Amino acid sequence: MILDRVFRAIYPLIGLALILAAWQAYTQFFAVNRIILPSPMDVLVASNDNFGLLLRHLWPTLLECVLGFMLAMAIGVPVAVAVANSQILNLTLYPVLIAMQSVPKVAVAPIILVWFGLGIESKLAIAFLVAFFPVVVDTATGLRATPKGLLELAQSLRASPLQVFWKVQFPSALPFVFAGAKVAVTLTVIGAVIGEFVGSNEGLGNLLLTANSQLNSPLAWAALVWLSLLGMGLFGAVALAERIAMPWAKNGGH
Amino acid sequence: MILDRVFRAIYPLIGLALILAAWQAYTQFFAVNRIILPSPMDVLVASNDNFGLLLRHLWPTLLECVLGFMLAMAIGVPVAVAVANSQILNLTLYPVLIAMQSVPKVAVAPIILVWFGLGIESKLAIAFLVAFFPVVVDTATGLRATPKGLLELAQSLRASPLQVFWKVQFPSALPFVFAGAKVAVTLTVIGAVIGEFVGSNEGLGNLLLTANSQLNSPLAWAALVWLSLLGMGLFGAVALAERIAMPWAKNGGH
Amino acid sequence: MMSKDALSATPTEAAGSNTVFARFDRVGKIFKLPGDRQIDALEDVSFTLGRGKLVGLLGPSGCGKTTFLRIVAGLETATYGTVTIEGKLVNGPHPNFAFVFQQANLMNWRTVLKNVLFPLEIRGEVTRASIERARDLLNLVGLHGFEDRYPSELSGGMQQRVALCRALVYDAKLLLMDEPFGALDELKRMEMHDLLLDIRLRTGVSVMFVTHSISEAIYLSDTVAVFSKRPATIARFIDIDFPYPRENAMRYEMKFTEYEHEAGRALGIAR
Amino acid sequence: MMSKDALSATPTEAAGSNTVFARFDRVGKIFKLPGDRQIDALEDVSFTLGRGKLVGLLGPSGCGKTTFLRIVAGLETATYGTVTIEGKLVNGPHPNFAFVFQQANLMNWRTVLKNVLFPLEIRGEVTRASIERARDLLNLVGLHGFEDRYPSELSGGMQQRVALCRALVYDAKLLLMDEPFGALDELKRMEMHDLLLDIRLRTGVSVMFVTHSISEAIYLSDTVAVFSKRPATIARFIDIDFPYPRENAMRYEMKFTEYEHEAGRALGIAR
Amino acid sequence: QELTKVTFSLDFIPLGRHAAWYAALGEGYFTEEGLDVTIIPSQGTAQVMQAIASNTAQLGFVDLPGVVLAQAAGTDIRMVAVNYQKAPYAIFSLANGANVTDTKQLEGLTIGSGAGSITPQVIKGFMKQSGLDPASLNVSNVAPPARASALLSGQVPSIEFFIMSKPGLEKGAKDASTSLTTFLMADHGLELYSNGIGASQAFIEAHPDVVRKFVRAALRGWKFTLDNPDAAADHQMKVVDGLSKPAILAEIDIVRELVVTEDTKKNGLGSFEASKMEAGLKFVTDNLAITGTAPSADKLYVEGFLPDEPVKP
Ligand SMILES: Nc1ncnc2c1ncn2[C@@H]1O[C@H](COP(=O)(O)OP(=O)(O)OP(=O)(O)O)[C@@H](O)[C@H]1O
Ligand SMILES: Nc1ncnc2c1ncn2[C@@H]1O[C@H](COP(=O)(O)OP(=O)(O)OP(=O)(O)O)[C@@H](O)[C@H]1O
Ligand SMILES: [Mg+2]
Ligand SMILES: [Mg+2]
Repeated sequence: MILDRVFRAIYPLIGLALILAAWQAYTQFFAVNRIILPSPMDVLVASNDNFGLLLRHLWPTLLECVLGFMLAMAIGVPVAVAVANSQILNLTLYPVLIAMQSVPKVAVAPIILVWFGLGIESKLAIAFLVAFFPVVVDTATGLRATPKGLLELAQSLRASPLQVFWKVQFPSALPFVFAGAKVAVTLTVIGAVIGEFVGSNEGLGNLLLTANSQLNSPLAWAALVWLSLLGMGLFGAVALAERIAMPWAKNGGH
Repeated sequence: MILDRVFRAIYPLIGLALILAAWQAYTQFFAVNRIILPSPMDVLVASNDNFGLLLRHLWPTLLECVLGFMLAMAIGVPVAVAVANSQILNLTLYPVLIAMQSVPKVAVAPIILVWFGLGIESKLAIAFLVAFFPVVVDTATGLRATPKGLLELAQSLRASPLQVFWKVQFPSALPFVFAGAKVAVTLTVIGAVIGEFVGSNEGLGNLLLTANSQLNSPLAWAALVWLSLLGMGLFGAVALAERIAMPWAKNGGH
Repeated sequence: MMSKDALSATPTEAAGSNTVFARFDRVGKIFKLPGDRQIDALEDVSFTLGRGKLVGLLGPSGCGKTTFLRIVAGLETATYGTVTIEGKLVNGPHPNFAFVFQQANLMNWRTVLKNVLFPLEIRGEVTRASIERARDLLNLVGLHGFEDRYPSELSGGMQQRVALCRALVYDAKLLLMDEPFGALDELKRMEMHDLLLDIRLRTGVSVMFVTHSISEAIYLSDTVAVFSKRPATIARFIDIDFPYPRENAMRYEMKFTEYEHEAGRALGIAR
Repeated sequence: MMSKDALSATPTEAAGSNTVFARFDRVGKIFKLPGDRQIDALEDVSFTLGRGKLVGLLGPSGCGKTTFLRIVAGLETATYGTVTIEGKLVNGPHPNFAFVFQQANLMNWRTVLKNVLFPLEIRGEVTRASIERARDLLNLVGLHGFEDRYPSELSGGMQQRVALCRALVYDAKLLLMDEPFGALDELKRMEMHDLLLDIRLRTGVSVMFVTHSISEAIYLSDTVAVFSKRPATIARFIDIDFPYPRENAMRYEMKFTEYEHEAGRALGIAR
Repeated sequence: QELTKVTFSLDFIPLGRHAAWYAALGEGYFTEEGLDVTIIPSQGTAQVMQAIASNTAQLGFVDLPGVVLAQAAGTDIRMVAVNYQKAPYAIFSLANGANVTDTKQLEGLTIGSGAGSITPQVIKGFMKQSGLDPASLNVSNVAPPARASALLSGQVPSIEFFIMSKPGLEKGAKDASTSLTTFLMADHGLELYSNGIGASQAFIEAHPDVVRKFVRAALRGWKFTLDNPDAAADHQMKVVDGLSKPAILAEIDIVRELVVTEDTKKNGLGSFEASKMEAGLKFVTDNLAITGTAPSADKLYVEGFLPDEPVKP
């Protein structure tokens, strides 16, 4: 058990170390211009020099991600239930969902700004839009994979649709709900950044854009790295929630 | 059966009609400025006037999507196999994957351009990057959900790892592979557009940007609508492939 | 032999009771297969089940026993014919039913105790007393100490016993069981028999159960119904003329062996 | 009574053969549970299985029969003790095994025929002849016409028969079966008995199978091994002194009833 | 004769303002110089600089502030010709809204601009230069695609764009039954060279003749465009999809204002003066947040690549 925990901490670090090593080697070996790709060292220095700045901009982005994710789950799961249980809703809703999904968010930003203004709402809207689809598709697939026997058991007990959902379909679909949640939570990072691109005065995405416009690549890449770490943290949180929520799946993990 | 097919055609149309109706009502009722949101009628007219143009730009985008999707599947599925079967690889690779996933593609586009040039390769790279993660997460989750008994059956027959994968895990995970594929294929549309934004002379994303820059909203929204339809078409193709690939899942569908 | 049901024009036979609990009238089921093919699973099954009676169903594998039970439970719709329970036409699951499926059908995310409590949760009847009852049942079927284990940690027979407890934990008026003791050793099986008879005596529940064990059917039932090959129809009713409570000793009586032979012949087993 | 195995210091008993096929030496299994708890499933199981012999395993539900069979198959590792097959220590599945699981364990995405052909595909032995053999087997177990159906369209007993065919379709040297006929009616069950004995006669396969039917164990086996309650160890070996091929009539012989009583006593059933 | 392959990066996706480059291509001026030119789009200053630094493009349409920043960031990109003699930074508002017509109105103004743009800093510099308090300007980050909507829907009272967006915005304002007010800072005293042809010092040193030929052909293209906007638009539309001719012509008309000045009438298109370069550098270093060390003025440009015979408009 203890060893297991050590492994869980060590291997991801190895993964990260591998990325860094490849990155350092590449910039060094090809003497890449800093403006195109700064070395990890440059980025580390920039990250250190601007620690306060980055931290200040981390919070709004984190908030957008978390709220956007919660919104995506809160709306995505019920939609998945509707879609999984009714063939008609399934056929009718999917075009709407796909339209929402496959439209480039940057392009619809104007109308989103008009609707939601320049505050956090517009970022939430975009984070939500980006994260929502995988939740629906994965959850719906999971719900549909509920063993027929268990549904019949619930049916034979005349469980209400809500009971069927909460006590049978949902727990049975949990691995897939979590798969959707994992994809979604990393997408909210992208969504938040897009939202900040579109209109915002704070957040790592905003900082990234500012640094980029000043051709301050090390700072821009520092923001990128922080965004990645944010993504990993959020993913890790969901994976942890999964382990806690599914004690019966011993080798659950991600 | 025939009725079923009619339903399958009618309900999505109802869904689309609903979007259009809401859109038309909104623009009409609030007398929205055409630059902010043109009415469906404006867009229809623009789409009709520029039909040849849109069609010409559809092909490169379609190609990018299809190839990017194939790439995402071709690489994502093996990665999922690695990750699902080895806890070590799982822990080591995930940070790398999440880093790739949660970094805003727009921001890393310059280095992608340096690596892949301005041709279709860079767009493929971005479409791939965007689509890849859901394939991995969903497929890995599906593979892990393979009934233990079937794995033991294969084990008792001393099936090779490749046989276990192809004959047991993969078919068993198919619903989830397809869930990942559906999310991925709609994401490739976004990926292709991002790629075209970053550097391209063709494609619907490029056209969208050009129209946008000229504040030619009807044409921009026409491009958006075409992109949505492209997304729906691609999604539909995957859903169809699913129905064909899984004849035993009678009410498979999406 | 059984008394004809006077109410019915078709040759139905009351399963040994004074008041009718359920009536099955020319129940039939045809499964449509792709390509215009079909499987006729049930054909014209007609009889009545008296209140508080215990009917054992025997029949060849694949003849349609499960299908019949599922139609009675409202989980499947008959292609033709009707099922009437307490005077009401069945067209979906109705209250106060309990179904023991052919597979244990446990929720792998719930512990043993929580699996047993599931029906009570659905019915909003989880109380300290009902939890106590669930624990008692688990003890009775020999699963003391396994309350907090997950189904994947149980043997096949243990899972089946959990499923049994789940059906017995609430007061159903009709208990439908599909090969409920199939995975148990003889000793456990006998214990379960006595448990079932005991519960039936105390609660007056009506029971229909499928089994492949002729002696089990005879030991437990008021009436044994033997199904024919597919499409299943009822080949023979055998009223079992032993009094309740039943004793293990009755298994060695001549009459018991005669019943066994009668059922065996109906099943086409030459002895 | 059986001859002691001279090679072993522990009291192992040969399952009735001249040449040894498999040897089990103080096999034990302890399942670790969360929170320092554990389940002792098997304890010191020792005996030898002669080549071409048929051993039936009886025992109370949850005692450890499935666990033992899984250890022999190399699907589970023993906590202590060793399994030796044809002189080789078992530490994983080895070739020429066939396992019939307690659950039918079919692939719902394959048709019945394709499910039966699965082992041949894995072993690269799909030929026109072997497909023919698969079809023949399906006919023998009474599934003619269901070759192209999916498992979800079959009854429980039909699924079990498919699983049986899947194990018989290739030439295994050792056949391990976990309650293979549990879901079949008596007639089908008898047909399966004769099918199994016939195959054993033709191929010389060694067989170990778990059953809860005392008479089935006696009818089929060279030796019946009765397991004790959990932790399972072997409570009793019963050599069955009937010649092969066996006749249905033997079921009514006095000796058969005596064996039944002996096994019943070992299982703790008072008759 | 073998043509030399050269890639030229625009500062943005191809729009009417870029007609001249396509005119040079279409009229065969580049071919006449022995060059095979590919024009690639980009998404702003940063990307042009990255394209040049990575040799994805050898030449680019770079702006002076961008060059200062790029050199501070460690590249050696310099300008060899200046096309936009006046900075195109404009502030748009609605006549019935903020209606910015005077520099003083910038004080306390809220403006929709981009975090991805240096313009806000230029505006602040301009305010300082004009004796106003730059801190009083409120900048709201609104991405370019959303900016017109933000103005027209009243989310922000003013926005910042290149002056070339004027025709499109005017149309939008008319739809909203109001009219657009345009405030071009260059008309109110902002002295800042903007875009021109740039390349890395390494390339300039290695291939001076290529640079010279490119500049000469490009300037001819500019002259052709100023003289024959219609034909230039046709050239561009042949290569670039999705552009409407009226839009191109409108942009060419606007660009004319930036390109044709007293200086260029005298010294020819693309010409520049060291003193103005120095003033530009000072403006940038004073007002833009620069990481790294700013270059000296003489490093911003290289003289001697303009045609011997000035191409006068
Ligand atoms: N994976 C596991 N984790 C923990 N305990 C287990 C596990 N598998 C089996 N057990 C325990 O081991 C014991 C023996 O189980 P096994 O399945 O071998 O019984 P069995 O003899 O086959 O019973 P049955 O006749 O009911 O199938 C049981 O008490 C069971 O709870
Ligand atoms: N969903 C289905 N689709 C098609 N055919 C089905 C379906 N369910 C059952 N059948 C067919 O109906 C027949 C009766 O099945 P049923 O499960 O009722 O048999 P059973 O009497 O319970 O058999 P067993 O004793 O083996 O469990 C079988 O031939 C089976 O193939
Ligand atoms: Mg059945
Ligand atoms: Mg078992």
